[in-house]
Amino acid sequence: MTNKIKGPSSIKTYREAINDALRQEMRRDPRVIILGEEVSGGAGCEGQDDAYGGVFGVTKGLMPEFGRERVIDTPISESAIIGAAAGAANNGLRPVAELMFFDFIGVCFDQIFNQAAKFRYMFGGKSRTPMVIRGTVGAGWRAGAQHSSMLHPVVTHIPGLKVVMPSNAYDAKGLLIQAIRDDDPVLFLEHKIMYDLKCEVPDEAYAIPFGEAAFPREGTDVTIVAISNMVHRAIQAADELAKEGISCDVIDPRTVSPLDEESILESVEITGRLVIVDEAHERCSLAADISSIVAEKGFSSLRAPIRKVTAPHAPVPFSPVLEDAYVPSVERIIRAVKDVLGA
Amino acid sequence: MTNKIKGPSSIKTYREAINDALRQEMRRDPRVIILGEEVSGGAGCEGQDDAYGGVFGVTKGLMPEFGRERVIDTPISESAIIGAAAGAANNGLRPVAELMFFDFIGVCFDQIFNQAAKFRYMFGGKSRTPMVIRGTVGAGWRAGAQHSSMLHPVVTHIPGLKVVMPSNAYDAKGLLIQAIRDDDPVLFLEHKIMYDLKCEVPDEAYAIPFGEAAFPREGTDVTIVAISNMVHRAIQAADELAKEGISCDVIDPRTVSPLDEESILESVEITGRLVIVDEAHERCSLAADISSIVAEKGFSSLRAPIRKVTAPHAPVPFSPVLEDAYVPSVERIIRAVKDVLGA
Amino acid sequence: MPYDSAFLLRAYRTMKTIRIFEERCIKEFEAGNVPGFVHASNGQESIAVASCIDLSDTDIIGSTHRGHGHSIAKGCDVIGMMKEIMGKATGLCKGKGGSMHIADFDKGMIGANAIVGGGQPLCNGAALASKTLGTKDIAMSFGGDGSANQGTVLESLNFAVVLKLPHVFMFENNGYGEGTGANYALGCDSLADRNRAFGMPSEYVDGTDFFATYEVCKRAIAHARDGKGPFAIEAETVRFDGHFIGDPQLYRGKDEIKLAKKNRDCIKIFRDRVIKEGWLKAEEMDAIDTEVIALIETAVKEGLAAPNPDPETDLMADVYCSY
Amino acid sequence: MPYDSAFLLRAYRTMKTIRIFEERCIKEFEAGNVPGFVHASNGQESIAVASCIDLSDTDIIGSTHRGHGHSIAKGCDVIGMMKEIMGKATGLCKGKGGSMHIADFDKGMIGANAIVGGGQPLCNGAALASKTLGTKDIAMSFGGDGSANQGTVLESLNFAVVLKLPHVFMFENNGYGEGTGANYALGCDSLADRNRAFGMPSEYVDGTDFFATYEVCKRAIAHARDGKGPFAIEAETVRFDGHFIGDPQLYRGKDEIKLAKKNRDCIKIFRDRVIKEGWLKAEEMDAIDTEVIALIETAVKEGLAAPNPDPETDLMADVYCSY
Ligand SMILES: Cc1ncc(C[n+]2csc(CCOP(=O)(O)OP(=O)(O)O)c2C)c(N)n1
Ligand SMILES: Cc1ncc(C[n+]2csc(CCOP(=O)(O)OP(=O)(O)O)c2C)c(N)n1
Ligand SMILES: [Mg+2]
Ligand SMILES: [Mg+2]
Repeated sequence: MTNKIKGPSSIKTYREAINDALRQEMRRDPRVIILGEEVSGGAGCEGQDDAYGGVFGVTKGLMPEFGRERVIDTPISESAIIGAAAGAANNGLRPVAELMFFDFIGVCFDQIFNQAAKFRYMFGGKSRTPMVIRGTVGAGWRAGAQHSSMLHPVVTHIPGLKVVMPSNAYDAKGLLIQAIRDDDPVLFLEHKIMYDLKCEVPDEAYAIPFGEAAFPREGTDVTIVAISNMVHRAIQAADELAKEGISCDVIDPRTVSPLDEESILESVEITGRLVIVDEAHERCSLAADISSIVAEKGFSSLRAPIRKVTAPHAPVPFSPVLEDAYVPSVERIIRAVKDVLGA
Repeated sequence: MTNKIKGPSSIKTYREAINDALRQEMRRDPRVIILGEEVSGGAGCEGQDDAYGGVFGVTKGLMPEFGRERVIDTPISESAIIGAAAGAANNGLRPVAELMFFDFIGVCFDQIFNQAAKFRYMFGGKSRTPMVIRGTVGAGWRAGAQHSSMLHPVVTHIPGLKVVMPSNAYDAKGLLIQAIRDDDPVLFLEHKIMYDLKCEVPDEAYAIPFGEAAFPREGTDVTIVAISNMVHRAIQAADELAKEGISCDVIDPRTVSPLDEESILESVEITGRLVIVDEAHERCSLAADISSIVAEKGFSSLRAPIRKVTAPHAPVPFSPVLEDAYVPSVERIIRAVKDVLGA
Repeated sequence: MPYDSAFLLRAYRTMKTIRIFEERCIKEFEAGNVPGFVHASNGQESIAVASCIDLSDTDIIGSTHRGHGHSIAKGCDVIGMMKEIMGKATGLCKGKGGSMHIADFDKGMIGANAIVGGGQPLCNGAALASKTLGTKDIAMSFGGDGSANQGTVLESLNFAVVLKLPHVFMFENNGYGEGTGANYALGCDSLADRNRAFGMPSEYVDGTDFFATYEVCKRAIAHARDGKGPFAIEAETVRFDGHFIGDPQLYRGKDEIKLAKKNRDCIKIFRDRVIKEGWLKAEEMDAIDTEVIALIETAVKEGLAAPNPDPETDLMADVYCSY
Repeated sequence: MPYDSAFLLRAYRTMKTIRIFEERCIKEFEAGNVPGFVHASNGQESIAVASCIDLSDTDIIGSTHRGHGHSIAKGCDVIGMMKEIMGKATGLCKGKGGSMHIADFDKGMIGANAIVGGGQPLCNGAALASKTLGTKDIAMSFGGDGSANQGTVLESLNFAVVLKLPHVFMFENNGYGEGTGANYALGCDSLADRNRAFGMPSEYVDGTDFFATYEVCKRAIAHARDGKGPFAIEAETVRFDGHFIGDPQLYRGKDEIKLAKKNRDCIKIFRDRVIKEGWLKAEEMDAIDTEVIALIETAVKEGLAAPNPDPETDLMADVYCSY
């Protein structure tokens, strides 16, 4: 995954890249604020301020620089948090709200899908809601059924929302900057298993446009579309398969709404074969969505069934052995690729 | 759509059939209760009791028969309503909760997807949550963006939930009785445009098993899968097309989770062509889901691209001319069928 | 004279505009010219006007499903509103919103809301923007007695206190949430007391008394504008019509509406008071009545004549700012 | 002697079991034997025990992410719990739930809950079942100071009053929601007062005092069981450890924990009191300590030895009752 980097850069973790994006945008634009639970930490306590900087440490150091006025710790009231972000976005701010775990959309979904997402349309194009909701997704932390979901299919279904799922630090920084500058509500979903993942990241601010896929591996036999953390498993699978002479075209859409349909269709035109890897449950999933787009618009290129490699139709189990079996594995991807090749 | 009816029956509306199912199950089983806003109406008022019987009149007459203890009007507190239903279901009742408009899942989604849906799995199979959530879905009432959504893809995505979408009075009664008797949480979605639709309905109680499609039209050229109110448009399209000599196999899955995959795959095996009609938005939709199942498991039968006829990726507009253009029309279905036939 | 006559005439004109607008909506709905669900606010005009009359265009209000009155009181164009309610392309929201989704950002009206309890969290946001940007604007949210039981509203009260937001929570207690009595649905004895327990000043007022309501609002707005945080008001009022137009209202007591219209009509009470006090003359108000009726007549005429949106161009427009 | 010694010994044993269980969880977590997030409740044992000691197996409790103490107090098998927390196939929930999702329906424990504010609506439901079926069982929900600001909890308070549900809302105020002070996040001066404003009896109690807490719970449970509706309790307490195991707790004051352990240790306070009053002898309690330590040792040993679930058969089991 090589990004053409000009100018000074450094090796950064996914966590640091997100922090970097927030800091640079907050410096550039006084309208950018952050709010959520523990985004700083220590409010009303005797000990240290900025005690957490987000429970994953992503927003660490921002409160000391920008103050409690712009890095706002809140009560445990997610509807109020998202509502405050949306209302503030309608009125001149560019808030970045944090849902510590994206699983918590259950207690604030109305403010996301019925309010923020619909304002512009309902109000005849007269409003702008430039807000970002950052949330952590995904399994692997042994956090159990209520803290490990993906849920991107749920929000991707909703018109008016944009959904961004970076798979590496470089994309995370560029896409978050774009998300903050974007005038629509953006869900920025961080897979918690990737926070310590590193890559080279430019020091300066840069925005990656939405709807443009990345191509971590190029190939001609099978197209593999994978998102978020699954990109790494897809790459691993592709590298394994390369040893057996199977050439995979790995596509990372990076944003799932909007989706870079074109790149996927172009790839399938060449390969004729498609495997989609998605950590979400299978029903009405992004995997299903991409499959259906290709089955509709790329049908004539298809030379084999489209395979979905997804999490099963079950909640995320706690027990490590079960959770490991739950998340799509490199082996399952390899098997799916071989299946569509009839190998 | 002829159902083999033995024994006494009568012509009933969709509304009456649902009322009938509720009444018969409440008579049969004292554990069945109803709760929600205005399910009776008139609580704390000087005027008539049972003033509404649900804002669509579906539960009318149940409070007078079963009393306020079993037909419970609530404050406007959907999380409390759904939570109360789930907690009661865990503890010996079989509640039927009403979400006046299913759009209101936004303020109670956690209790549905993180709580009720997951209990059994999280708790190692030790709990049962026999509850039904009835909610009205769909456009056509000029009710605007926040009262006209479908949202079945959102809940179909979630493991642990069952999702039922009857398209006619006969199915509504039989499926609701099954839903009440079922030990899992069931979402029973009533398309508000169908409440006055009539058909012959047996007087006695009967349960229609989940996961078994109905076949309102049989044919050999193209499979049309349609759900809820779209079934009627699909039938109309099929009847129009029949005049031109095009024979459509119309499948109404009736329940979308579980889904009768087999019937769909069998039909496509014969027709080789598939059109899916779904009033939900297109991204991560049920239409996409069904398409992906066929593109994976029925690929070898496919002789043409799979077409989805869905609502667009836009909120439901208020203006009647726009709303009418928003909902998939008979014309669009006909065009899609001809497209897949290359006609 | 504690109020100058320009103020009183403006208050009267605005209340009357709401009344005639709502009455006409009902008529046009019944005539089939207004699609969908419409929730009329006649009977409650005094609260909308008392709340908004001192607000500027940059102060923000967030409204409810029963939002025509708030919109008019905040200065929205009634012709644009009528067109919107009729679903026309030249309506305030291009016909895409309708009665339950009217907004006018130029007037600081950030939206009616068809979700009970949808608006209060958003008004916290508007207030947060004002606080962060230091504009001194305040936000005022409207909600009913029924909405007060929605978790989103309750947590917004606490949230506003914690962040010390310039937000006035106005609760219009008209005794009903649809066909359920406020007596039943509110478990507490007093909504004003319950709101106060969240840690903000909170007052009860007879919302049919324009002047009493105005005075409370003035205090509340000053409190918020001075950076002292949120303020809650419970204003008791009467809903003259059904929950929605067409509601048979079986749940209401015999003669309840008749008596309310006789004794608790906020516009009548206002008129009687200003005449009795000698603040305004009946003729001045009668003249306004004539003008208002003409204005609404024009609104309906223009509404009926206005073009429908065009599905080709409008159905997919404005889902996003950028694609 | 106002309490018989069997009762006192039971209370002591249960509190001590929780304490040792939690301390051991911390150790096993640090040793890598417990996966995931674990929230220990040591310091808060008195509340769990005072709340549950009079409840029967058919009374219901609903718990939180910090639920070990409640589970033990309600009678869940500690060996099954330890296995569950270790993710083992023979755990109370077959290893699928883990620390944040323990439930034991046979003991009337309907679930820890990893969603703050998830449990209170559910306990309303349990209470509704009791009321409808006429069983006289009550429900008791646990929640923290932080959870009190979640809309789902707030609306559940009103809902319980309106439906007159036999539900005791226990709020354990340990001063923190993660690393945020309750002083900050609760906008009100008194949570007990705020809860009372919803229309139910509500009391504040020093939760480190087992006896005071027990007496309030007794009144609250009797109130609920007698069909008089819900009751709220705010019990002030101390969280001895981090929000989760591994939390560096930078937000806590210097010496805060040391002082709390010295002066506000509910078990120490209990011991001192019962010895001072002459109700129990130190040796009796020491003997219990030994037994409890042995029990937890066994739990850990059995936990470590217990088999993992089998992905082949277990991953897809129990998503539904029927397919
Ligand atoms: C979340 C949600 N629940 C229920 C409804 C249906 N509904 C619309 S208005 C209303 C009653 C609101 O009562 P109140 O807040 O007192 O306002 P009023 O109608 O009296 O102005 C209800 C239940 C809704 N729109 N949104
Ligand atoms: C809806 C939701 N929001 C946030 C969280 C993250 N979270 C878990 S525990 C907790 C703090 C809870 O504080 P409190 O209710 O006081 O309980 P305590 O941890 O002190 O026992 C938070 C914010 C969550 N699990 N669920
Ligand atoms: Mg009301
Ligand atoms: Mg706490």
